[in-house]
Amino acid sequence: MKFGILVNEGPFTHQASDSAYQFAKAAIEKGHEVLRVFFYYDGVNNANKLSEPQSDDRNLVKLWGELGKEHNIDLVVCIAAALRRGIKQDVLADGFRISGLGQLIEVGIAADRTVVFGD
Amino acid sequence: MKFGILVNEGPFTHQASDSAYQFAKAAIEKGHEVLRVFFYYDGVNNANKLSEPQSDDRNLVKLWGELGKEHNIDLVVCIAAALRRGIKQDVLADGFRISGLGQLIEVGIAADRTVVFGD
Amino acid sequence: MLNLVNKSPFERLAMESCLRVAPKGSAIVFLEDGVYAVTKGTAAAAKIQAAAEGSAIYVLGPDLDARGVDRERVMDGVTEIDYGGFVDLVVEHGTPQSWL
Amino acid sequence: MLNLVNKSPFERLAMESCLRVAPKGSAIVFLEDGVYAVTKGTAAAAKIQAAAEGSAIYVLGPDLDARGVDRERVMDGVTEIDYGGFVDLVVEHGTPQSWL
Amino acid sequence: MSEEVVFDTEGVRKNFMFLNRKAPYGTIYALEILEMILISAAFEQNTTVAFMDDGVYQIKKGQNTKALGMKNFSPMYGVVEMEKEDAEEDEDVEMVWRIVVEQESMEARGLSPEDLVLDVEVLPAAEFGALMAQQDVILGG
Amino acid sequence: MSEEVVFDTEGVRKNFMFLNRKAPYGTIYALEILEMILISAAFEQNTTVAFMDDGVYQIKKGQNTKALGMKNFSPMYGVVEMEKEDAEEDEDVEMVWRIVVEQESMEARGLSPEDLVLDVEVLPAAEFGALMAQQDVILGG
Repeated sequence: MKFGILVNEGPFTHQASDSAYQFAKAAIEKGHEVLRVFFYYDGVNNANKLSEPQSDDRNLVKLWGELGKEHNIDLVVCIAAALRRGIKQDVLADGFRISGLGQLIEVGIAADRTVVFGD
Repeated sequence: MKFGILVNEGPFTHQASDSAYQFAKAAIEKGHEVLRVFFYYDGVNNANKLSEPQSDDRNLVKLWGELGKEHNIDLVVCIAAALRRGIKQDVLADGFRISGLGQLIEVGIAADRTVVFGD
Repeated sequence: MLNLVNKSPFERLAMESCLRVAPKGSAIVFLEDGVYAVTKGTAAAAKIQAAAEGSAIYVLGPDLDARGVDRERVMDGVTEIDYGGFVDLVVEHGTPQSWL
Repeated sequence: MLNLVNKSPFERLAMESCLRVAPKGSAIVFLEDGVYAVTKGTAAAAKIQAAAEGSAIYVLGPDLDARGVDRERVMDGVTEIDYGGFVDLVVEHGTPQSWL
Repeated sequence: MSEEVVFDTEGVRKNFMFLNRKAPYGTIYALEILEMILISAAFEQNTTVAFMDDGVYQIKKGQNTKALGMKNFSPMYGVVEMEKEDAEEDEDVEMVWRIVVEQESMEARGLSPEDLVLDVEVLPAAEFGALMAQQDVILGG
Repeated sequence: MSEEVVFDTEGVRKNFMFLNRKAPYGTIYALEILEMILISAAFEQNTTVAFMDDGVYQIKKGQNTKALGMKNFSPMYGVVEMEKEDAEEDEDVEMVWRIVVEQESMEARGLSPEDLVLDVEVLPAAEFGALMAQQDVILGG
């Protein structure tokens, strides 16, 4: 099956990004395809390459980037939400791209299931 | 009276930063002194100079910076919380500084009242 | 102790915790989404009315305005304040506690 | 429709909204802080037990582990799943609804 | 930046629900879902804009954010109503737009349809839930 | 970056309460308040580490975050207990440390003191509230 995923919250503050990551990984392991992960609201903060968690904690920005690259997942950060929150090209981590909200609706149409993770 | 203020949430997503700003402004208008505003948790995102809200909306990063400068308020971003969330010197807005959690305890001791704004 | 409640009573149980724990007669300020607590005719109204006996209840006017709460829908006995009044309450009542 | 509940029933009313609105017999997955809902002997237990009649109730095991919930405290009739099982449920039950 | 990816969605019409459950201004969800709804119109999908729980407060009349300095997005719901009218009038496209409110949520808050800036269908919880069960995609925050 | 500002806090001892009301892992508040508490110890203030509502879950025994890949901060509460013991043993400093749990919150969750990683004082709501009323600073998230 084809999945779309919406991530509503930034890394660390809420578990939403962790749960979405674990879900995406499990879906791929089950042989499904994750077409796109769309980062909206504070979710845009998952793409901040300056994020530097403690050495004994997970690094969600890196984990998303690697998962995206390895499994050809389109990682899209909403431009409107990102501008407000100061996530711009200068700080955009590898593997992410910035685009419009239409990309969320598009994956909703293209995917068999769209799953939302938030607070 | 001397006030300390703790801001727990980033700009826009929750009203916490707005309420804290309005409170600080009103306290100053009443003749009180705001010693320090400490930005913790997602509150560190209030110091991201790349933030660019829509033209018909308020710009909290700028508003805080201006209030701080005009009234000599120490605007401190917690380094541990900021590292996790990718708020570093490169993106730090004018008027803010990055320092340790001790600065929160210190203002709690020095101020007559410490007020917390969060989610 | 001055209690600050910024959560809607229909979404979270923060107000219940405040009412359970705060010493009788403590003042409560409702702000942000908390202001819905002091509107008349809601499913939460009886609980607030009971709490209001013996406590001073305040509500932040700018937050009522933003949410379009007409003043005739604000419960009797609730005092409306602006940010300046909010500052005065923190000065008078001592340590504020935010029920986040 | 597959209902996803990630909020503690002691902090927010998301679960109540889910139980009020979701069609009878809808499956519910409890995850993140939502997993506390399916623990025995709590003030919320009776409500979940009632909902469990006729609904399939699932709980995410990794979230139970993180929070130190011993398995003998999980209510009878609740099925534990891992992330793979979570994916299977989304495939089987159709459109997921996250009660945020 | 990664390269653009396009999916083929030609001729597909799904049922989208935008579910509003949070109060306005205390959090940004109301505003950012509204931005989502307005963008979605271009995709000509069957659309239900739904309000339940504190989301009903989003469409309360008389919002005035001047003293807060926040953006008052209440007038933007007028555009949602226009999109709905456009969808109804367009004979070339078989697209359904609905604006619904859950009755129990509205009544628990002491509100009635006259308090709201939008013309809404008021649905009891069971009907509201049945409508949710017909959706292909439910987006919220 | 703005210049450092220092306030004179010499010889001042206040009552600080760190109030934990949120469950662990679902949000970061539990971990970041804990970091706050550990830093605060150096300031030699009277300290109450308090747990109520879902905050009681923070100190539930047996936490294991391996499958989530998140940091398990449960062992760090041991440091809080050490700080409390240090405060009690230090005869040069008149400093009080307490670790308290609100009884009603604990019982509503079906928990008892044996379930917790810390030795705690269990206080009924009224006493817990009276203790809050004695604080100069209450910090939480």
